[in-house]
Amino acid sequence: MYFEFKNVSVHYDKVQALQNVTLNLEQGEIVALIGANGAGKTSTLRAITALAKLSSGEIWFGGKRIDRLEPAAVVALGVSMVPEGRHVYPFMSVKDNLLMGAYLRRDKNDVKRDLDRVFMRFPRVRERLKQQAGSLSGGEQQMVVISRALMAKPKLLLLDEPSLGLAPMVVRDIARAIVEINRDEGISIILVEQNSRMALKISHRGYALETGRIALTGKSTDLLNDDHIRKLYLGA
Amino acid sequence: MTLAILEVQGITKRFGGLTAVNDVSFVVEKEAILSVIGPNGAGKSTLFKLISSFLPPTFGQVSYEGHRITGLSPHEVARRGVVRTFQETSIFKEMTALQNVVVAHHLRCRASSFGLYFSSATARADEERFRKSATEILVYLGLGPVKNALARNLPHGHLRALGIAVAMAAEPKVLLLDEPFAGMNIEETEAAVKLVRGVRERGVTVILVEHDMSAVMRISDRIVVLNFGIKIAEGTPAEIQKNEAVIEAYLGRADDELGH
Amino acid sequence: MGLDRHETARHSAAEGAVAIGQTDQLASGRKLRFAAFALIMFLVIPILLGRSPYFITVLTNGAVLSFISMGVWITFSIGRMNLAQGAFALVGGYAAAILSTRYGISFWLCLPVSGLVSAALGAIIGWPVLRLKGVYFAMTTLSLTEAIRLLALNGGDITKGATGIVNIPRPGPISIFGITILRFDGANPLPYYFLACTLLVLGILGVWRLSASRLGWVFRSLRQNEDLATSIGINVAKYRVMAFAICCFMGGIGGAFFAAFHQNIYPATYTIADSVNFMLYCFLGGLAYIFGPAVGAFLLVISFELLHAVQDYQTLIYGLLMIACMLWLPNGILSLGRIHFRQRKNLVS
Amino acid sequence: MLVNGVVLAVNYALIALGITLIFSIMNILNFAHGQMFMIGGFVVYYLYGIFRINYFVSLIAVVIVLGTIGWCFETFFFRRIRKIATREENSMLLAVGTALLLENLALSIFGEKQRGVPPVVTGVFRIGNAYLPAGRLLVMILALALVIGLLLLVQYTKWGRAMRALAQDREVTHLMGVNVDRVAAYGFGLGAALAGLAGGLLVTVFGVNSGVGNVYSIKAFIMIMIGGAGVVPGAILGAIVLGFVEAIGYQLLPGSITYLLIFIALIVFLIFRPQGLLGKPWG
Repeated sequence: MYFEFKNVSVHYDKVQALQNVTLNLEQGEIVALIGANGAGKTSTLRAITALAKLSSGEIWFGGKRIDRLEPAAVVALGVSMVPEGRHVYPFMSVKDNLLMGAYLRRDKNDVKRDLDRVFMRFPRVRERLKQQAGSLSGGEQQMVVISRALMAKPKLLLLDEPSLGLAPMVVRDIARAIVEINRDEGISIILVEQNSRMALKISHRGYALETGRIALTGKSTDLLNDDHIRKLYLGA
Repeated sequence: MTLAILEVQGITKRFGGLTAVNDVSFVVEKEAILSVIGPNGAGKSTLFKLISSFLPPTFGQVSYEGHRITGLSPHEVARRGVVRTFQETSIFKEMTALQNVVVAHHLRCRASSFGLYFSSATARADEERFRKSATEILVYLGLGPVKNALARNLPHGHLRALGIAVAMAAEPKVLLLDEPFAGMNIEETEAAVKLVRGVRERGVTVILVEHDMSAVMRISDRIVVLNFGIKIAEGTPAEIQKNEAVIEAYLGRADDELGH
Repeated sequence: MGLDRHETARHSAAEGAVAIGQTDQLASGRKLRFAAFALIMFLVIPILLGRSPYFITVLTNGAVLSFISMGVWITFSIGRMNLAQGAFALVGGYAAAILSTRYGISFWLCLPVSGLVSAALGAIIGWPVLRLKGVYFAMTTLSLTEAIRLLALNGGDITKGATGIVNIPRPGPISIFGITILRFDGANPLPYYFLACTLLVLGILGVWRLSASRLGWVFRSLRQNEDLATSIGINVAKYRVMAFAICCFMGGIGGAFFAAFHQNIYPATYTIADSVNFMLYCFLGGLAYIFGPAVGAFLLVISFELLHAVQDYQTLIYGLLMIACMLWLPNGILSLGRIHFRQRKNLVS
Repeated sequence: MLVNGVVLAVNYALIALGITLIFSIMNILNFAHGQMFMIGGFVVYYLYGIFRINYFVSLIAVVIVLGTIGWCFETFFFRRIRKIATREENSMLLAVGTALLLENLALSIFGEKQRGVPPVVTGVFRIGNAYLPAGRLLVMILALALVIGLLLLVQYTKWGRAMRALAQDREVTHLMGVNVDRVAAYGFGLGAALAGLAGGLLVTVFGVNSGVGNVYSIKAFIMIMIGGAGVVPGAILGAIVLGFVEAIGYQLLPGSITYLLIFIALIVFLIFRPQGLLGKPWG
């Protein structure tokens, strides 16, 4: 298994955020995590990037156990996370933002090549290169944040609510970009979304989390037709 | 129009070179539910701050029951009956749910500061009343069982409701709700929608900012759409869904092809 | 730490039940404890130590420093770290000194007037300055301590510059039905001690009352979320100025007491170090407890008197203590006795 | 007078940049900044003034000594507080504690006497009607070079970028693979070294004694309040304003009155502009 969560539990203070969560991902897959706020989606991502400590369980990535590493070491292994809420560095230029994404990389020419690739994917980012990132619109910021994560040359990309607070039409642009990144560059993606319909449409498999546990899992196409899911998350 | 309770007239807010809200006007009718929608950064939150006087506008004004409230200090605006809630969960974290709501009855205090300090008969009677009324509000919003729990330990859904309870304690005539349904699944949203309708049943006019389109379409009497600080449309949910400008700028065309 | 915070939280919930005025079982426990404290201060200590002017003086210092620190504690309750209390003690001290030396006004009138002068000045300065929060407020108040010192230094004939005001008259005797009960002369510090204890006891009672009343809850609400407080119609500016003025009042009274006690006052009587110390007492005792400032002040004042050898290194030890306190006991000494003192808890971070 | 203003302004800029660096990266107000300045002065006094070691070597020693102190403070004290603290005041009080600690250590080790050092260079330049001693010119040039060097470092190096990133968003910076603890410790060390360097430069002009710590801390606070806390251009602007006001004030009035007026002006200023000249509104 390329990436695996084995019986992971996470506590903040005394509150249990994750309870014996087991999930996995094959190389090249997009896996969606859906569920209400507080269900443990973000905690799952934070556990992967070592921003949250596990109280029990193991996390494996590419044949290595990563749950005891420092955040920087996890990033170095090729895990890149786009946190919720478009955290650009608001007072830095877009270019500096992108270069921060490549912080751990030494080969300058390689970084330059990747910059060009990012510009091909998001021409808008190139247009805004010299601007302070904080002055960009919501959709543009989301593109910058995803580009910044790509600059780290990740093998596994974690996206936390990329559609949050974006106009529905921008959401579609972002969704398309996610599909393309996965298809063109072969990057595996874990996608956390409130917008369950969009998430299940673009992912291969999905997990529904409820109060820190996995409530349901399966192929996304199946989940889209599941009665429970429809009632709880799709409102059909 | 005779029933207008709140009127926003040509309000504009500039931060340095950036115009966050640009010449926005609309009227809110008494006991209506009006939603403000638009992408993040479209100026919705700024508009809320302008209405509740947390920010002074660059131009324009807000009238409430025919009187200008722009320029008053925010607590004064609350005193008149225009009360806002905050995005996320803004409550007094280190107090119990009950204490939160009791404190929020402040506007109804009849005792002076000295009376409060020396616990005069008026002050004691006030507190007695507040505790009753707070309990009633909490029960109404379904928080009865957790009223003695410390706010910081409450789960997310309860915090949202508590935020509304705190605002309700201030006896608003106009309640401004900032993203009341964010982070809820369909089921929870349904409950919250009922709750907001219940608030309106009590004679409160509700203005809300929200991203959840389906909830907005269900709950609103009218919708105002902002984009880059400009009002691009206003109307009933049915009108908004058909409005070309809104589709162009915000909703987008019907489902494009997505997925694999 | 997580565990610790939850504990604190639960107790504050219990506290709330008392404060909003219910069954007074807990409150009566506190009253008993408080009565015991007053009894010790007024009877047991004078009987045991009454013959040692030295110890009595030390305790007098401790009591009044506690009183002054309680003001700082109140500003903490609205969420501001106040580093200006030294300044207001200085203002109170000078007010008392000037009124009594120039105009011959009795100490007994000077004492409350000095408090009011400080409070008035505090309200005027506090109005703009209290808009600042966190480190900004701390920076500004620290500068204020220095500014008031400079003001005293440059006050010309009014403050007498660096030479300060000396020969401040002692308080007049207190008599009831013509019988003199307390005579404030140089020989015996005991009358001063009684006065200091009275201040302290009144101070604790006053702060206690405040803390339990709606005002206390309003202050707490400011600390936790000023915007929310505004949105429910609380006049935030008014209440934070009120809290600050009460704090300055206590500083002024304390300053006036020391001016009469030492019979002198100089610009350097209260410096930044004193402002910092007042705050340290609060932290050391514990910000969540009304008794916190008193416990912190007495503990440090007494232990330094007992440890003559290290007195030269007082600030060094204070510095180390402050660091240690923050690193290992961030909720203060009283948090150690959480179970026993739980009822005293009134404010939680 | 104006020349003095310039000399003061550039040195103050070093102080203000140091405290701003620490403040923006770690959100800690370094109350011990003035004490670090003072220690910088004493290091130069002993190495250059007493042991006759080359002035520039002494300045390098200042960087090492203060950098180590700053690094230790962050590594042993503030890092732990950030993890356990429940309220903002904890780190503030800790910072005050470090100030007391340094102040008293200095008092015990160096004594209370005012110390001066022999001039590094002699001679006087004449600019129009003003005379500029070469010593002051040297201090000015060095300080200016350091300020420019620092700005370049922060703006254009990878490490500087990481520091700016850390100042804006700690958690995301973790996710970029930055060893945040290490960058923070170096940042604190750098900020401390800047304070020390300013001390090491100004000791040649004003001398040093162990009581100047709080004075310079307060000066640093005034500067960042004028300019707007946590903003680099604000720090520089604050330094320029304070440097010139001080130089002009000292010429016309006794020192303590100058400062009294500065304080009064500051409070009045804060009524109208609580966020400083270039700062963002303080939340």
